[in-house]
Amino acid sequence: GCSGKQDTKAPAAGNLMVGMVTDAGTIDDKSFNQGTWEGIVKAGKDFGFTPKYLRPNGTTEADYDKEIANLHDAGYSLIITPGFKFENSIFTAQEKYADTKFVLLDGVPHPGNDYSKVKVGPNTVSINFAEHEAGFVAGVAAALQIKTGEFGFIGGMEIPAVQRFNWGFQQGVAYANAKLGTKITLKAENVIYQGTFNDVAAGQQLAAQMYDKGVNVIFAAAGGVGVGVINEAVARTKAGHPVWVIGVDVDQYAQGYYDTDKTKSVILTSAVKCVDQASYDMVKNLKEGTFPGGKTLTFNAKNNGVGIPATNPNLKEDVISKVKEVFADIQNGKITVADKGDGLIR
Amino acid sequence: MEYVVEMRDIRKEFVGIVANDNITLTVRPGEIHALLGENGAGKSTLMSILFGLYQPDSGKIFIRGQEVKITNPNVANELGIGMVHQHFKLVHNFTVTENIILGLEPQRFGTVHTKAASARIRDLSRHYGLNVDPDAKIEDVSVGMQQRVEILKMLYRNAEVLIFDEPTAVLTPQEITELMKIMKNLVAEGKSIILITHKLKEIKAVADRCTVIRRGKYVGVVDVATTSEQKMAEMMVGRQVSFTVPKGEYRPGEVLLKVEDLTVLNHARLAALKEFSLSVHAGEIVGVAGVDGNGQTELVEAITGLRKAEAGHIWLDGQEITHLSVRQRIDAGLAHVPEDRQKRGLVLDYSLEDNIILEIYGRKPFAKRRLLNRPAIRQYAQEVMRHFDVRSAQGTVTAARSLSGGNQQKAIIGREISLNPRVLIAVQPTRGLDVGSIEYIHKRLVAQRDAGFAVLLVSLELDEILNLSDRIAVISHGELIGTVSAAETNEIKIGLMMAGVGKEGQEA
Amino acid sequence: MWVILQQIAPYAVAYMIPLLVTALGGLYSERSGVVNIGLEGLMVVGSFAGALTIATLQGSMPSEALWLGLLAATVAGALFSLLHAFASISLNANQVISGTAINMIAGALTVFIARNLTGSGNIQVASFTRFSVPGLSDLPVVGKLFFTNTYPTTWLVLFILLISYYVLYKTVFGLRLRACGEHPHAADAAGINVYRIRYLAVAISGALSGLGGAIILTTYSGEFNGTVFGLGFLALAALIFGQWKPLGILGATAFFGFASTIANVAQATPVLAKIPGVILKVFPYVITLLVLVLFSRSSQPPRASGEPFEHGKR
Amino acid sequence: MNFHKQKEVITLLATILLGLIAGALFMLFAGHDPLTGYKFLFRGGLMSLERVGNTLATATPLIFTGLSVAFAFKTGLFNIGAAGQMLFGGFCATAVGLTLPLDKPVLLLVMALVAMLAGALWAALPGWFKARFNVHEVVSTIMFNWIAYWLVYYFVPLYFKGSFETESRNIPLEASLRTPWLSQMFDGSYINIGLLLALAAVVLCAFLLQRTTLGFELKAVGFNRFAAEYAGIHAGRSIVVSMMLAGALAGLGGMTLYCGYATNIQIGILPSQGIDGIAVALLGANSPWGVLAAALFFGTLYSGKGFMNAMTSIPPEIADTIIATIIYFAATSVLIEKFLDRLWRKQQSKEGA
Ligand SMILES: Nc1ncnc2c1ncn2[C@@H]1O[C@H](COP(=O)(O)OP(=O)(O)OP(=O)(O)O)[C@@H](O)[C@H]1O
Ligand SMILES: Nc1ncnc2c1ncn2[C@@H]1O[C@H](COP(=O)(O)OP(=O)(O)OP(=O)(O)O)[C@@H](O)[C@H]1O
Ligand SMILES: [Mg+2]
Ligand SMILES: [Mg+2]
Repeated sequence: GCSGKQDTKAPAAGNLMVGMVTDAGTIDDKSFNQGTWEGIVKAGKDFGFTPKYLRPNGTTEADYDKEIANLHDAGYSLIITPGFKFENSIFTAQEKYADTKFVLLDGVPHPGNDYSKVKVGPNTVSINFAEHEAGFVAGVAAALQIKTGEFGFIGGMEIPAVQRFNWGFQQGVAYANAKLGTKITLKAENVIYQGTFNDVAAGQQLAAQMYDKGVNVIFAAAGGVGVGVINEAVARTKAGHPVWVIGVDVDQYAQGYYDTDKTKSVILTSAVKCVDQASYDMVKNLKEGTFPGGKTLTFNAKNNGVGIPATNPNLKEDVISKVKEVFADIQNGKITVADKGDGLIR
Repeated sequence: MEYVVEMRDIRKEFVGIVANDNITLTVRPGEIHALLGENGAGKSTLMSILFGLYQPDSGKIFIRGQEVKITNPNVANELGIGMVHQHFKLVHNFTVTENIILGLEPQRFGTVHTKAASARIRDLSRHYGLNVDPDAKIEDVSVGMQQRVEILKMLYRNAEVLIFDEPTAVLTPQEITELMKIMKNLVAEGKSIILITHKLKEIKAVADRCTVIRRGKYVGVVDVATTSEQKMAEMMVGRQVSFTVPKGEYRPGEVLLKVEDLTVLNHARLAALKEFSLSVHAGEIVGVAGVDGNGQTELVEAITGLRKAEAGHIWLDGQEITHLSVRQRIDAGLAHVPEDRQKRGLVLDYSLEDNIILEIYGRKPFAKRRLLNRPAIRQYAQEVMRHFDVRSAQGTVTAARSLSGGNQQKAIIGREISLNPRVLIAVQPTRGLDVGSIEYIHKRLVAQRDAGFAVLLVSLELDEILNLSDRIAVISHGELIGTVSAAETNEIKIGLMMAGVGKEGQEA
Repeated sequence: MWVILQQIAPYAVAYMIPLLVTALGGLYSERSGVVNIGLEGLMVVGSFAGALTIATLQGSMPSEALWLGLLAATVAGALFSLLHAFASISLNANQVISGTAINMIAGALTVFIARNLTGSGNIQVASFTRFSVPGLSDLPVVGKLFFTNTYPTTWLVLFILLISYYVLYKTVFGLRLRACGEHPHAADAAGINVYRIRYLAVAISGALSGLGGAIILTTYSGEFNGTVFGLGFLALAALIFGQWKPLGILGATAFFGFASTIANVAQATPVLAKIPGVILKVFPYVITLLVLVLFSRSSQPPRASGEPFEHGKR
Repeated sequence: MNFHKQKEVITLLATILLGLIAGALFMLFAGHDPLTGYKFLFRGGLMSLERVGNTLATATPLIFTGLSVAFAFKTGLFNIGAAGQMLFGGFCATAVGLTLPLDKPVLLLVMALVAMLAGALWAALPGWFKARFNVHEVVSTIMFNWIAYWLVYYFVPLYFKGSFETESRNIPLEASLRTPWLSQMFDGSYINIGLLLALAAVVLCAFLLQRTTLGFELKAVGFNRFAAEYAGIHAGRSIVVSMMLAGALAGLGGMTLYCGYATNIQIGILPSQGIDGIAVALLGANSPWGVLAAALFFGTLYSGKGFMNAMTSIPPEIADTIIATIIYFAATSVLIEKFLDRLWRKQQSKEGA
């Protein structure tokens, strides 16, 4: 999990102005936007400022530009934007507003479609996540817990971050089968991108199809579609046919409660990327004068920037300790997880 | 109790117009009381007040001697007043029974209990000789039958005072006779009837007394038996009326409009006009007589191009126009005064001038290269308005909507005649107009004939047909029953033919 | 194919039910002579009121909260629809415009309030538990199709369908309501208060739409976020597709339910995966258009639907 | 100005004022200061040249969809399908822009033509269904919206995939409606020559409706289809033509959205400007100039609300709420008119006395 050194409390001083522009979806999407925002909110508590988020009118570059300009004109000095869709906007904004700091999560600033002209300005930090490593670990953990069974994957739209989760997941399952003695099948027909991040009904229907065909565990990296998947799993588990979901982005355990006491959940584990950690760290760095402007950071296993939550009642002790070993192997380079889909299903 | 209904000094004002100006009406028990007045005189308004649809601004109403406030139709019902409206108020896809019980439905466990009701309706129908099937759907029965449903509606509600608002306008002479018999039955049973009609003959035939109103004002009440038709007409209009129009000599020329074996389908895709043939010569007015809904609309729409001809041919001035568009027919010399001036004849939201060029806006000089030429349009419109005495508040830019009915109709007639048509089709050209306007429009139609053009006159008013036409074609159930010379026929003969009896006397 | 149908049936039904109840709402309104294009907005209002109620109560009374949420949604929908009723019945405003305004107000206002209450536009709530109807679910054929994995709300809505059929065609209120939609002046002359009937009908349409929105919330969506994904408009289409008749609407919504579910799960179903996704996705819309093209000529919308009524005018 | 014209303008202003007052009440209820809110709302839309440019750019597609809806309305049709028409038109324009290697002026011309044709096609079918088969255009245009949505959804990744599955490649500079001179004039705003097209469209629509025989025919059909048919105007054809013109306007609006305001086309989104166009048309009383004014007003609100949100804690949805309330007041403007009538009559009787 995200186990950075969050306990260092800086003295509340100065008025830090930190703002965020959300990507498509709302601030409490239980994943990307929310994670980023929670990091900022926590920083706000720790460092004594009131953060602000703006939700753009649409998802075009112009809409993003507008909200960035609004935050800038309102005096915000650090603007955090989650999502590759901000790449072009940050590319222009970092020059236009040289007095403002930018953090771009999940992308690199560049003009148009031209990735040969990537430029991270001196006032910008670009942060990427090794989602494939998170997917890998989650895959291994789930495989170890289930041992024999069938897995599935439901993605939202086919964008790089989601793809990397998927690819890592497939490698993780394969690794567990090959090296750890599990017998998990992952059929091509059960690896699916639903195509939106908000069609709850479709998420539920797809999940139902997979569960009906004998899938026990679905890895849902799909925003609102994932909500549908979890709803379906909860419904089935409540009805006495337990099935599992692997959550995404943040620890989604609390999304999957199926008992009235809210202790038991269908979330077997979650493939976590520490966006909250990333946004928190950047605020902290700025506060402390160590803002790594101009750098491209990668949050991966090595720096504990991705992984699975440290605890989950659904995972047995031995599974957890075994996963720890695997995770360590990734950290020390014994296992490398490819961030490409070559040779994999989709 | 001298009067069952007593309306004293009733006044009702609508925005800008006093529809009833201190009118008094008294009805005795067991009498048929006629209410006579021009169109727009305020008859329907007065009856709507009696029936509770409107509230009078001032005046008093007594029913059986008791002063009452009739705040809505339910109160009227309770007082035993029923009304058959000028336009039937029947739900087309309900059964007869459902229509009759609407508003006071018998219930059982919350459901509508139609069985008992339809039995009672059957009884009533038999008792008064109405011959109505309680389970038939309204859309499936004839207009005459619908009227009898309206009558049953009143009887079902135990009405003692029955109001008939122009009940005969939609009936054949035979159905009218039938209706009068029914009315007599009703008064014989002790009911009282208020009868609105424009037809003096009908008043003469059934009514005991007659109240005359003019332009919203009370003129007087007369004993029908001792008053002549001429006298009543003068009371109604306020001056001497001539019932005839001076016409030039009848000198028919070449055939200008020829219809041959025309078959036309109606909305329900049934043949509404069956192998119909007719020709109209230059210099003559041919009247088409028939009960409403017997194929007149389809005939006119087929000739004007608004409806497809299923079979048969139409010639205009020697040119076959069967498959031409509406516009091409207009350009070929056809003009049409439509039946419903507000639905078809005018774009009410357009100005008067735009309405006057409604068919010719694309012609020079009104348009050049598809751009409208306002000055030319305005000048033309002014001329038409001057010629045809169209009066409006703001000249040519007045919205057609704000014109009075008569002026609307005059504008249409002016527009059509100004097209210089070879053939003019006029459908119900004087419906809803007062006598002055009627006289004027009749003169214009005759002038068109005298100038050597053809006029096809379709009307439900037999008097109008008989007065204006040179020849009369009678239509029934979509078939031509026969064509007769106006000079050699009369209302009774035509009426028989309208009922489908051929001119030779046999069933057609 | 049969297996697929069996598998998707519960989900197709779950998708269809909110559509069905909303279209039934539209039926009341249109049959009384008022076009209600604001169904979408009324569903949003229902979803919002339901979410708010459930979120507030689910801590203290978890078992009743959901039902109270549905109740709140019904009431809220009915109240909100009075805006439409006022404009289109009392003021004789253009009914389509008024309905559009309803849609816009609902979308904006609910999210505005939600934002003020929760800081974001979303409210998440628990869902109903599915169950298989004891006994019936073992029936051959239909058991698996219709009695397995059902939501309680499904039976509620089917019950409403039955009641609606009864109300519209058997009761005094239904007779009067239909008369108002066909010939309000006839109803007026029969002493029926056309305004009152129409107000009631619009309020019922609001109540049922609100319920529809809340059913989406408490079955498959689980959160309020200011939209019902265009289902209100689809319900309107189903109403016309279903020829303004309860059973027709049942058929139309069932068609939408199954067609869209098939399109959604096609990817995960080898037989269907061969068909290009775009074809499956546009299928329901194209079929609807086809059906409308085939039947609109002969279709009989309530005659006075969309026409303002003025007491006493002839 | 006669009383009726005056009444129209006063009603419009009163409607807006009431909407703003309602918005203020909502703000008060939610515990915010409305004056501050409005101050920042309008400053957000107008306080700098760049922001004015952005406001104009935001208004540009709204002018088109507003005209589209208004035009159809004039002829008695309710075009709820502007969204689909603009999506399809914009998609086809983008496709051309990404495919044809032409010089900027020629390319833009071709794209505009294609956008109009595509939008026209997308509206012509519902129009034809209405004219020929009596299919209600509200339902059919909604269906066409979704069909356009799914076509774009599948064809963009298939043929024009950009960096990601979810969007097309960025259009080249030659295919963009943005021009350096205009952007510079407005301090680097993303205003584009779509605005000029929109202004031209306003003038053309006004001219078409008021001065041409075509406008005469279309309006006649809109006011009274039966009378138009009686006068020899082909009502069915007019309905199709009018829908096509409405669709062409929306299609062109789509081009200004995807090739001017935006730089590529994204899948999975039905442009909100389609529905907003209804609001614009309603507020603008369906007159082209009214549409222009309404679109500029809405543009200001849309473009200013983010700044208000940044400066205060008022949720930006207040702008949508205000717009929605204004539309409701527009729908119920009978009340305002009645009130004005009464005032007028009172005044007259005073003058008479
Ligand atoms: N609701 C109304 N609003 C305004 N004016 C009205 C209304 N109803 C009737 N009028 C006007 O009041 C006058 C009297 O109308 P009314 O219908 O009572 O005449 P009528 O004698 O029944 O005529 P007809 O012979 O045509 O039936 C007419 O000038 C008519 O235009
Ligand atoms: N709906 C209306 N809106 C505005 N003015 C109206 C309306 N109906 C009637 N009027 C006005 O009321 C007056 C009387 O109308 P009505 O149709 O009864 O005329 P009329 O007395 O029958 O005259 P005419 O002999 O021309 O038919 C006219 O001046 C007309 O302009
Ligand atoms: Mg009358
Ligand atoms: Mg008159």
